[in-house]
Amino acid sequence: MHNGILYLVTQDIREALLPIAGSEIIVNLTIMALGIALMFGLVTGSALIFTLLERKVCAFIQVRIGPNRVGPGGTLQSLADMLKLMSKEDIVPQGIDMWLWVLSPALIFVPSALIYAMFPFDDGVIFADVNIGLFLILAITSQSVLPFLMGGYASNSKYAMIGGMRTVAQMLAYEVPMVFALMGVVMLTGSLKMSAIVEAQTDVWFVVLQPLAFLIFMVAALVESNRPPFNIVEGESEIIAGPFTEYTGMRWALFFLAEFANLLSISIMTTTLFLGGWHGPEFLPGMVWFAIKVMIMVLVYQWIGWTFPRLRIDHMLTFGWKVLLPIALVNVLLTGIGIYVFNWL
Amino acid sequence: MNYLSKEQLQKIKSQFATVEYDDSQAEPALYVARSEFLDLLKSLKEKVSLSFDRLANYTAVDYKDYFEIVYNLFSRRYNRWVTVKVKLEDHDNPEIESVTGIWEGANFEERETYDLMGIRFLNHPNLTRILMPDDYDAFPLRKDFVPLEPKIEGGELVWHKPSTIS
Amino acid sequence: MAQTEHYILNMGPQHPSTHGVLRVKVELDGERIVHCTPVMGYLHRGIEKLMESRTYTQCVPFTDRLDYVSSMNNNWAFCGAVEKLAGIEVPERAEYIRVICAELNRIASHQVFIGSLLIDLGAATGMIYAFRDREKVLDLFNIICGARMTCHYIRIGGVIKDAQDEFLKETQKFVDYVPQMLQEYDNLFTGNEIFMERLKGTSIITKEDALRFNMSGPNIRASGHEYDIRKIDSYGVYDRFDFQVPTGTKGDNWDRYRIRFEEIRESARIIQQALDSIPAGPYMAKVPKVLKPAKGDVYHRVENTRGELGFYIVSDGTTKPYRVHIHRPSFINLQALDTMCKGLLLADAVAAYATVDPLMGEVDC
Amino acid sequence: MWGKGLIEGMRVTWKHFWGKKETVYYPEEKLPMTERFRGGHLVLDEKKCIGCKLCAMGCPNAAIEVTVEVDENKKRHPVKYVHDLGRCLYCDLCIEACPSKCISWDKNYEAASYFKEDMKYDAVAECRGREKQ
Repeated sequence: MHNGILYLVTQDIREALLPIAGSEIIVNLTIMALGIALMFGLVTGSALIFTLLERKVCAFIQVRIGPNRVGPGGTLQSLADMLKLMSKEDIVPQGIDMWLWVLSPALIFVPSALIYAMFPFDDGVIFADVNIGLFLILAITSQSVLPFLMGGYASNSKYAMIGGMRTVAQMLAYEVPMVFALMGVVMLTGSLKMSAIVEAQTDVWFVVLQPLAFLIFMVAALVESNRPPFNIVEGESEIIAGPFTEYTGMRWALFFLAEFANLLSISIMTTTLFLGGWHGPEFLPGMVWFAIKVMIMVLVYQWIGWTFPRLRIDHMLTFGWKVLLPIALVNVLLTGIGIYVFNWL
Repeated sequence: MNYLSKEQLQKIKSQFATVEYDDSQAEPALYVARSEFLDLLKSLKEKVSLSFDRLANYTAVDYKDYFEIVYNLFSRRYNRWVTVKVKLEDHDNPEIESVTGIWEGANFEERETYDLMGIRFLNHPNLTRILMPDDYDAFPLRKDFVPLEPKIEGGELVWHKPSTIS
Repeated sequence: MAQTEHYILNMGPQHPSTHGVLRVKVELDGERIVHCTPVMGYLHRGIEKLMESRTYTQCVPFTDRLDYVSSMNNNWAFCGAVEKLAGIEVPERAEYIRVICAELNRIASHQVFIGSLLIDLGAATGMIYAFRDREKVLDLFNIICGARMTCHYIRIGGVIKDAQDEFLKETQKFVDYVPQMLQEYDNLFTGNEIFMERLKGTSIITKEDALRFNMSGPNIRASGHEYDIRKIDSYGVYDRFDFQVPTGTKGDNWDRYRIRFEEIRESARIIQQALDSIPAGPYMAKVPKVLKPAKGDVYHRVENTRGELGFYIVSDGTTKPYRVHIHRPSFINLQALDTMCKGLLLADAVAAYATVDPLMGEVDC
Repeated sequence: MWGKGLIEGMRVTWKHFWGKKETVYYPEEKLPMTERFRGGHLVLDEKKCIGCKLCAMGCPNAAIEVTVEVDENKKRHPVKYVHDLGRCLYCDLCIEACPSKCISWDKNYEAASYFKEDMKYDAVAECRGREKQ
């Protein structure tokens, strides 16, 4: 029986709704709709919070104060930014491929939002606890390369084109080591189901058992979400903003939103796969532990991002194929031997 | 900061027929005719006893009825200076051979001189305007320069010669 | 075999990384650069022409606007040329103050270099640190002359106002801070492996090439040619100070970065010596209110932060210069850009622009 | 070892994250300007001014325009003293040229304005306004 707080609350709602609605299907649908609304609220809300957080963290690292005008201590800054972006003129450049250009910012949000369905936020709180959860997450995240390429291709801009091409190269180079790194986790768990992976970390977190995989995953995750120091796709000093160069206002905001949704999702994935998900000492509910860990991971990713210079594309690809992939393969081998030895003992 | 000694100046003068300098000055500039100046510069650079390997400064001056091209040469080995000047008498159509064959680094400076002073350099690898717009039709550093008036005609910027000269 | 067309990319004049309004036409084959041509003139103000219609005193503030991050050195170059032309002897104390100010400005300018190199490599934090420390130098300038960037402090015949004790004390404090500051830079990025890999061995310019293109300043020293006008053709009182001229070996981006780094250290040493031995006395020579140099021409050069900055002035005996030509180091150094960038990746080209360190105010003049 | 520099860099940023901030809350908290600071409007002392126009002549960019009136005692007074901030180089040459030391800077560095016309002001009028207060 699950005992996550959110799960219990959901069960209460379900019981309260059942006599009113009458049919279980309607109740389930209602709860599903509520959950989806909550999910979108979380993703967009987190983007707002993370914008502020990012700017504050970067300011603090750079011995600045950061946004401090809108709201107390600048807390409403991202809201003001959003309003500004929404009220901006929608500029459509000449000579673009209209369909692709318009679709790209809409589509970029789809994979970012979709994978939230597979994340276990608490014991029993997961939208789709499918038995190939991890596989599905990886499959969906790798789709995010398409909107980037579309935007880059359709923009009729040289910078955007180079940016789009770079996306493909880096996505190819880092998807593979990432999958192999996660293979170790899967081998230890024996399942691709996300909830099962968290369950398996009840006693010891995988970061202890799989330190190599953890590091590889962190690097690959940074690349996947275009965070600095791996933000070569939008490396602003070289190719302005890569695929987003020609986008303004709300369209650009969607890219922006997706970027922060990705930051959240990689933090959630790190937490779920390596840091024990919702597990933690008893005095706080699992949900809170989960949130704390995710927040720490977000800060760590931002800290890394604001410290290092950007990598060059060939170094990055070399690093992915020639360093990370072999290490990931060795990790798989070591894990296999470890499991065998453990079983034999 | 040393200048080339008088003896050596004398020696140069004896080798090149058109070289002249004012002996009364402490640091006299070598005036040379256009026909000989490339040979002079080449020998200044390549002779071991002189070895003026660096074209420290290069420019042109408009003296209203003639142009003067100025080469300030510096020798890193002997820490010595010499100034070579060439007069271009033809004010309407000034032309001179490019020194990019001797010092490749003079490329941009010659382009600049062409751009602002309107002196054409023969055998220059890429003699185009460098600071002013490509379709600009005047030479700003000349003393008789009158600024052109920019106008937008049919979405394009066109430079017009001022109709009345005030 | 099918021939693919090269991709022509216009970087600039509005681009987040090019310094000021430099426009570089880059021909790309994939991400590799085949050819790149600098296009300039977007900041051309005609300072040479403007100077022809101003008196010698009035020309000095225009030199501030040439290389606006090292205005002290520019002032010095112009004033030195005029002093040579008019035969003005500069008092001792003024020479020392000039050295202190020029070297402080060299530190500030190199910090701009470090900052812009880092932002071009995508490390915004490092840039902020470099600019934070540059601010300390600018504050010193604010004390001594009342302006932060366009100082207009070194004048014909000396310096305009005496250096106060407050300034000398604050400068001492800054000089003491320099080693700590450089240590922090070292910790944050010099030792950083990503930074090293991006700079080492890229956009090499050999000694022969550097000489061929008539380069000067840190760029030629990075290629291993010891060419520092303060040393070989000393002006002011530089010959009284003990300092080294750091040189590189390979002439790659890394060398150009390290050279500047070491020069900050050497500048701090010079300032320390100047502070220790600064004499009392007048700070301004007797200069007539309306300066009328005799007929003639003069070429005077100083070691600007970017290289050899020279002023060629022709006087026709009136109060205004007949012709001024400015030999600008950044302008000459840009000639090497094509050779440097050939065969590199786009990201390296950005680093190459940063390490050549052109300043468009000076290039376009 | 590869990666040592990376960790060292992380340490530096970590230290600064918690350290003192260098910037200030600008409009509320202003940095003091130094004694020699050049900037802002010109403060003209109308009584001291002898109307010699040396400041206007010394200006390299013709930013100052002085209109002078001669009164019955044959004394020269400025009637209008228009200073164009848009042309000003803040080079201090006008103040150095002044024989009666009647101009100085007001050291107000918030000189930005919405309209181009606001860049021009009359120092004599400002001087009279100050006296009224």
